[in-house]
Amino acid sequence: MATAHEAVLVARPEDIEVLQDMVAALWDAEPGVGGTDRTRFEMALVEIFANVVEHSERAHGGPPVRRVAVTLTVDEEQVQAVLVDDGRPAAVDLSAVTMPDEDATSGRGLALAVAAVDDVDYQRDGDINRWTVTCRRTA
Amino acid sequence: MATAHEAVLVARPEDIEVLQDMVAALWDAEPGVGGTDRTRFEMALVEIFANVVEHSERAHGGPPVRRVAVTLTVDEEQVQAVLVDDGRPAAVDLSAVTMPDEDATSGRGLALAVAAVDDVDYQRDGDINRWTVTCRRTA
Amino acid sequence: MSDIQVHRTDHGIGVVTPVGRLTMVAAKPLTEAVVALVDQGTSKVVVDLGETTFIDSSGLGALIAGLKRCRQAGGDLRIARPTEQVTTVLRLTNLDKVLTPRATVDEAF
Amino acid sequence: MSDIQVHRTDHGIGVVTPVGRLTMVAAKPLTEAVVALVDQGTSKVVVDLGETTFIDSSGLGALIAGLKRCRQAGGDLRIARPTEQVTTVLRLTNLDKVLTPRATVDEAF
Ligand SMILES: Nc1ncnc2c1ncn2[C@@H]1O[C@H](COP(=O)(O)OP(=O)(O)O)[C@@H](O)[C@H]1O
Ligand SMILES: Nc1ncnc2c1ncn2[C@@H]1O[C@H](COP(=O)(O)OP(=O)(O)O)[C@@H](O)[C@H]1O
Repeated sequence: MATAHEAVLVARPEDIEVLQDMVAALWDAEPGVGGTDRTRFEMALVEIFANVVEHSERAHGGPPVRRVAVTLTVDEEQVQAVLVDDGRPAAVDLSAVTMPDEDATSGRGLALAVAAVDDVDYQRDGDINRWTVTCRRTA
Repeated sequence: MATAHEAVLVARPEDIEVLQDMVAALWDAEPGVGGTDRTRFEMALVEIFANVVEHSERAHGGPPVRRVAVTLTVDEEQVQAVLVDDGRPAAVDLSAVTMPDEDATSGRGLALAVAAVDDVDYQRDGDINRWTVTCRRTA
Repeated sequence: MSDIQVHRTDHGIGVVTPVGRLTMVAAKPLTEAVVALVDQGTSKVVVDLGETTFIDSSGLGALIAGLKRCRQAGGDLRIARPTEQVTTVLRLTNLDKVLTPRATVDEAF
Repeated sequence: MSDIQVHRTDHGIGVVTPVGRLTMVAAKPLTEAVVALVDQGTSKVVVDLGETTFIDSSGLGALIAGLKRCRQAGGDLRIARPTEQVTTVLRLTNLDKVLTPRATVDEAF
């Protein structure tokens, strides 16, 4: 049995709250997901959404009208999030992301997402960006 | 006949000046390089150096002690710059870099470098980053 | 969204308590609260994370920015009462050395 | 490094003249000069690029930031006397529509 929750958010900081409320609702619907998996999934998802927000702010500068379609799914194997937006391509190479030094005040977002879950994937697909966060369920 | 100019700069904004003085000295030594080629080479080189500076500031936060070895070469075919530093990998995909909207106040650096010259290449090579800017000489 | 509470102990230690989620939304107010304490002469600061339900990389960045400010002024910033999520994030970002959690606010200094 | 000169014309137009190279080093002072003019009530600003030997993406970002500030205040920011390098950069970054160069400072408004 699989559960899917969907929403369209706006690429702005305030909508991180909406996303996290959505995640809380997902756990209510799927109480079987373990605490560690919940934590690492939410951490990675928040970082990827924040990256879309921050990157779209940096790239466009104008008011944040860009939409992000979010789909969260849970099945027996894994918890997964797919984020789709229609902004510029993200010119980032996820396989090369590393954690900055202790004294850095930024730059940890993508590295934390990659460290937290089993897979973070980015694809440019025609005019859209698709980010996929996959967390395999542990016992 | 090929000319090579070398220097070790510090990854900090002030050293953009040193880099540009170095470029001016290169043109003095190679008066045959055309005006258009001079302009587009200098533009791309300044953007790549600035990206190293900005990225190392963002990633490390501490005082900018990172060094950048710069080699500028001119031969009959091309003008080339190689920048080597020992910082964290740059997790950037140059093939996916695009120009931001008109109203963006940042994010044009790499796109401008790519647009200005014939090739901009980034390689992680063991512990070092190597950026190569290549401008084929036009008549 | 996080609400940032600030007070000073009888021993002159600043205590900053972010309540709720500490993400991009609340990161700047947190740094500002620490900077304000240091500017007022309080450079030993404890961030009490006991009420912080979730922290992200922006929240960590704000803690590091606050830590730097405190140390510049001859003080320090320490964290207390981290939840399991905070502990996990500190480990994944290699920040558990520079931000070693204390069990209580009183033990921090 | 660029030196930023500022004056106001008899017609109440602000004229900002960056002298030398306009890169990361001078980008912030340029934006600040424009913001200061707007704050003092001068929201029509010409940036005279006749003495600007080189501009990079940071310099362009500063011009766009200044342009936004002027427009917010009901004015505008225009550029005059671009060198060939400036013209090339504007074309490569698709900014020649939003920052259309004028031949002289007087023609800008
Ligand atoms: N202009 C750039 N040049 C090289 N690498 C970059 C550039 N911009 C971003 N990166 C890479 O992207 C990552 C930063 O992403 P992120 O963690 O979201 O940082 P931040 O939180 O500061 O936005 C880093 O791994 C960095 O290597
Ligand atoms: N965290 C990130 N996520 C996605 N893309 C990023 C990230 N950071 C940087 N980029 C990409 O890197 C490029 C920005 O580099 P650059 O031109 O140096 O911008 P800036 O001048 O703002 O540093 C953009 O093309 C952007 O797509």
